[in-house]
Amino acid sequence: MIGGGAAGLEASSALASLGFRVVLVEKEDETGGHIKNWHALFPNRRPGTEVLQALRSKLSKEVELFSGKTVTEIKQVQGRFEVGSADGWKAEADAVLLTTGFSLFNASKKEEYGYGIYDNVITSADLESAFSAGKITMKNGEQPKRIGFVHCVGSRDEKAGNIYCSKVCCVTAVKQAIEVKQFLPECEVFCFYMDMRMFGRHYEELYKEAQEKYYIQFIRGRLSESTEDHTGKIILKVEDTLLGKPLKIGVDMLVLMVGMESPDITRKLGSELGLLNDSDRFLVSADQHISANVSEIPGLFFAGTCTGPKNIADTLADARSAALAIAGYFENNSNRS
Amino acid sequence: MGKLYDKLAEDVRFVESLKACINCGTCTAICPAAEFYNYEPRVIATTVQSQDDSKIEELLKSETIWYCGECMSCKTRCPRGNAPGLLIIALRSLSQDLGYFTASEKGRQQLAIKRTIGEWILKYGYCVNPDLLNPRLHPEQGPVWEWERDNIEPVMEKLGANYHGDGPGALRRMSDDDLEEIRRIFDITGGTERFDKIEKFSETKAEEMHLELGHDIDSEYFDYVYTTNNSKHTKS
Amino acid sequence: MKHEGKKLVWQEYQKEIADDHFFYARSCIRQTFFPGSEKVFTKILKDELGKDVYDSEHHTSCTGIGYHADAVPFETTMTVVARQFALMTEAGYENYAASCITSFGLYTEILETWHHFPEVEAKAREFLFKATGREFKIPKNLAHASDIIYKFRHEIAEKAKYRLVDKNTGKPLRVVEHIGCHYSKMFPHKGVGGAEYPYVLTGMIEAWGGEVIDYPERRHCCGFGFRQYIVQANRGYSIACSKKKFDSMEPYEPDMIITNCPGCPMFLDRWQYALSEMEGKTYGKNGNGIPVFTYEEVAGLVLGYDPWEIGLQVHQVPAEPLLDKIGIEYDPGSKFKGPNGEDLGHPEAPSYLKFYKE
Amino acid sequence: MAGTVEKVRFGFSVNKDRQIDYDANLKDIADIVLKAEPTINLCISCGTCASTCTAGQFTDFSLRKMILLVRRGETKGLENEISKCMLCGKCQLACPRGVSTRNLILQIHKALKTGAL
Repeated sequence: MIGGGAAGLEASSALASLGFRVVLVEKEDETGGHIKNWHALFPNRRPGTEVLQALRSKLSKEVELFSGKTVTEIKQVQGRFEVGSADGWKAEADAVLLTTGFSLFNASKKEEYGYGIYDNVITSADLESAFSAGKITMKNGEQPKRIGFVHCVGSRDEKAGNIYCSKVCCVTAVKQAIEVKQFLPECEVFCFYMDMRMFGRHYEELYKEAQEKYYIQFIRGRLSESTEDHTGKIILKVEDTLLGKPLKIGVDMLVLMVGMESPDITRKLGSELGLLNDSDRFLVSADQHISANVSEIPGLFFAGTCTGPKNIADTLADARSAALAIAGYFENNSNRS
Repeated sequence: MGKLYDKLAEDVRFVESLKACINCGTCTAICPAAEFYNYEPRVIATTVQSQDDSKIEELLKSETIWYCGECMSCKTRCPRGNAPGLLIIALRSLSQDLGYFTASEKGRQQLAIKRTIGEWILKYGYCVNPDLLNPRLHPEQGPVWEWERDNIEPVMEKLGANYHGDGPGALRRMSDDDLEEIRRIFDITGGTERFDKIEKFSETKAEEMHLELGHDIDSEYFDYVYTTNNSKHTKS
Repeated sequence: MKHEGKKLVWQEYQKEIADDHFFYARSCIRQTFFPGSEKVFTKILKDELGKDVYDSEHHTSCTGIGYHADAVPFETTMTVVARQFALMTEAGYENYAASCITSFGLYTEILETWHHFPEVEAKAREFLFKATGREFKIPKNLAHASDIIYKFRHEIAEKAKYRLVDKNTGKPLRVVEHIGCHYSKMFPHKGVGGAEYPYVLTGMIEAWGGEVIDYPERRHCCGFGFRQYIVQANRGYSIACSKKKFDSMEPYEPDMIITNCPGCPMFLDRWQYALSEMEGKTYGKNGNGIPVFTYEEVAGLVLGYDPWEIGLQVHQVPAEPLLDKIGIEYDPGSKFKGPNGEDLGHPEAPSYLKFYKE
Repeated sequence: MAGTVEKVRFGFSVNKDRQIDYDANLKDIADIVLKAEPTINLCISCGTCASTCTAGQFTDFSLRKMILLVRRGETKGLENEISKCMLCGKCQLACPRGVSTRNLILQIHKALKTGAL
């Protein structure tokens, strides 16, 4: 297993329970991937740690965990795989599952939004950290009286190099908007969206709750630019497309809903193995519908967001599906020999 | 797909400017014309995208397509790499080709533009020249400009211009050979044809309005298109 | 505001600017309203920096204003531009330096179009040959004149007699930089610093001692809008755009505005006058306006050139308060004098905007 | 400057800005309406109300737009707009989010008439 996030943890425990010996390699010191940085999860705002603990607790001793190892090399040697890390660690395997996940879009690439330039422009990930720290304040230490959320930052945007939808940002924005209101009931919250893609169970209900209980306002228009005025306020320019008029609004804090990207490491490992990247740079499955976890290389499998944006539930289901695919692969191989 | 849409699609500006608009409003949000005219570049893009010829014809005859200032701020921001500002150029070209521009107050102004900037290029080799910027037509240029015009030769000499002189330099007199080359380029590339069409269709309109078209900037129709503003173009 | 963040963006947009041997193309608006700026540009390049600048008598307007006012078709404009390139090629030059931003944007756009549609380039070549018998090479380097001054900003700073600093307090002057829309909004990678935080003027201001103001409507167009100014009936749009910018920059109390586009300084200058007449409103202190300069004029000022030799007297918003703040020596009495000191009278004083006759 | 007399005839005046200046706009009407009919918060601007609206067939009346204009504080001229509604209530039947549209219109009307303006 290359990557100890949600997919890696779930597939490891599933394969171990099927009787396989599993080696799990994680680049960071701890497993958990992005979940460990996420204060609460949509749609029910349960703590991220709760899910993470459940995933970690399922790991049995059949799973050998190597953390702090960044895999830099996967080689095929006589039907087996040799996996190596930068610091010289090596392992051999009969099958490899790539669970390398996603990286967050670098918001400073949307220059006109001012991330890294204007003090009170932050990302959705920064806001999760603020929730974890229990403190939402502006640079000057004061509490914001108005916050704007910008959907589709680095998603559905050719200019940012990503034409695809990252799927989870809309519902994350709604979740975070509600959390802000719970934290700072007096704060006004605005979401700037193009389409509300509430695709999962209870997501639409969450959206309704945001409107009904928390008076969060949704304005249909993509942010064109933000600037800072002489008082430090962030001035936004959007079109209120449902009114057909340009709109200017000042906020104390701007939250950019950063999308998912295929991480560099996936593309590096993938290209060395001769795997295909799609135009969206995520890995290409043998068949998107029928064998989503199977690669073009026998013995090499995919799970989780390395094949495109997914939420946690879908990632975990994908991981278990990958475990079955791997089990099936060994079953077939042993039958043949 | 309609005939007008097909005609637009022949224009390289069109090909460069419209690739599946998603109606996000990024262009309108940043558009100066959307602030100061009843105008939305987003709506232009969706209207053309509909490929509905009756709607496109309406657009070609409308005031709407003449509001854009071609600053191209929209091009920087569009998440689909579109440029409504370039689309406008294609629409305005077609509107003039078909003579639809005289149907709108703002479109009719093309005559004033042709008879100033357009003809000045052929006469002076440049789009503007101090000789042409008459304080009567440009009161906003202020008293300093008036003084400068009254003392144009010594002022230009002091500022290092080669005003009406031979050889290189600012405001030099262009040689007849150079101007002849520019005229030939206009003849061959459709520039002259565009000018002729503007005159021809304006003539029909001027007759209809019982205004004298004349041949220069001192005519009833020129004065009419240059100064008329029905005040319905902006927020009241 | 984090300056470091902007620096990171600037690093993304470095462009190649030729070092010497420029074919210089003049601007319709610049030579009409601020011919002194074009004089300063060639003087700095030739006399201060020892560069070779070729000033062709045969080149013309690129027709850009006509094109963007939709009276000139694209094919015509492309062919006139091709002729400019031919003149450059015939003169033995490869580095094209445009005085005008609209031209620079148009050249960039045309080269881009030719790159993507080679048949369009072929057609332009055919048209040019038919009309003039000329042929051309595509410039090796295309720069706006402000790119070139930017490139040599430190050399200019070394030779400078003055700095953009308040002589009494020693504090940097607060400067608004205004970039012509067609400089990089269409092709961010063709402009120094890109489209969102262009560095071309900021670099000069920083090198010469000033401090740049980042105000909300910084990226807004001055309002020229081609047909929106040319036709009198449309000028309400044009002035409204500039007004929006003035209202937005006013709280920062700017000492001056620097521009790199030929039209913008004229509009930002004249509209302050028109607004003062229409509304009695002035944007500087004590009835003064905010003086507006071309980058060439500012370069000339820091190099110690005489303000009246570079043309500051033809601005409607007087520059004197700024000259005094920097401590620039000048003769108030020769402001409206002719080249040989002859008396040319003086303009009338506006109703509200302060006027310095001598 | 009060009492300024234009001495130069320019032949044009400064165009008015149609950008919604949210911070400058008063939200007094919105505040009243939000309290009086909180289901306004449930609107998702789907346009079902406007498409079913009888008044909308014959005039440019649109409740969908009306709601947004109130929320943005763009209330100039709205009183005339809202009088185009005949209170037939078809929109209330059609709304997928359960917005109490009929009462909402009444409350907007009332607020515009008696509001804090």
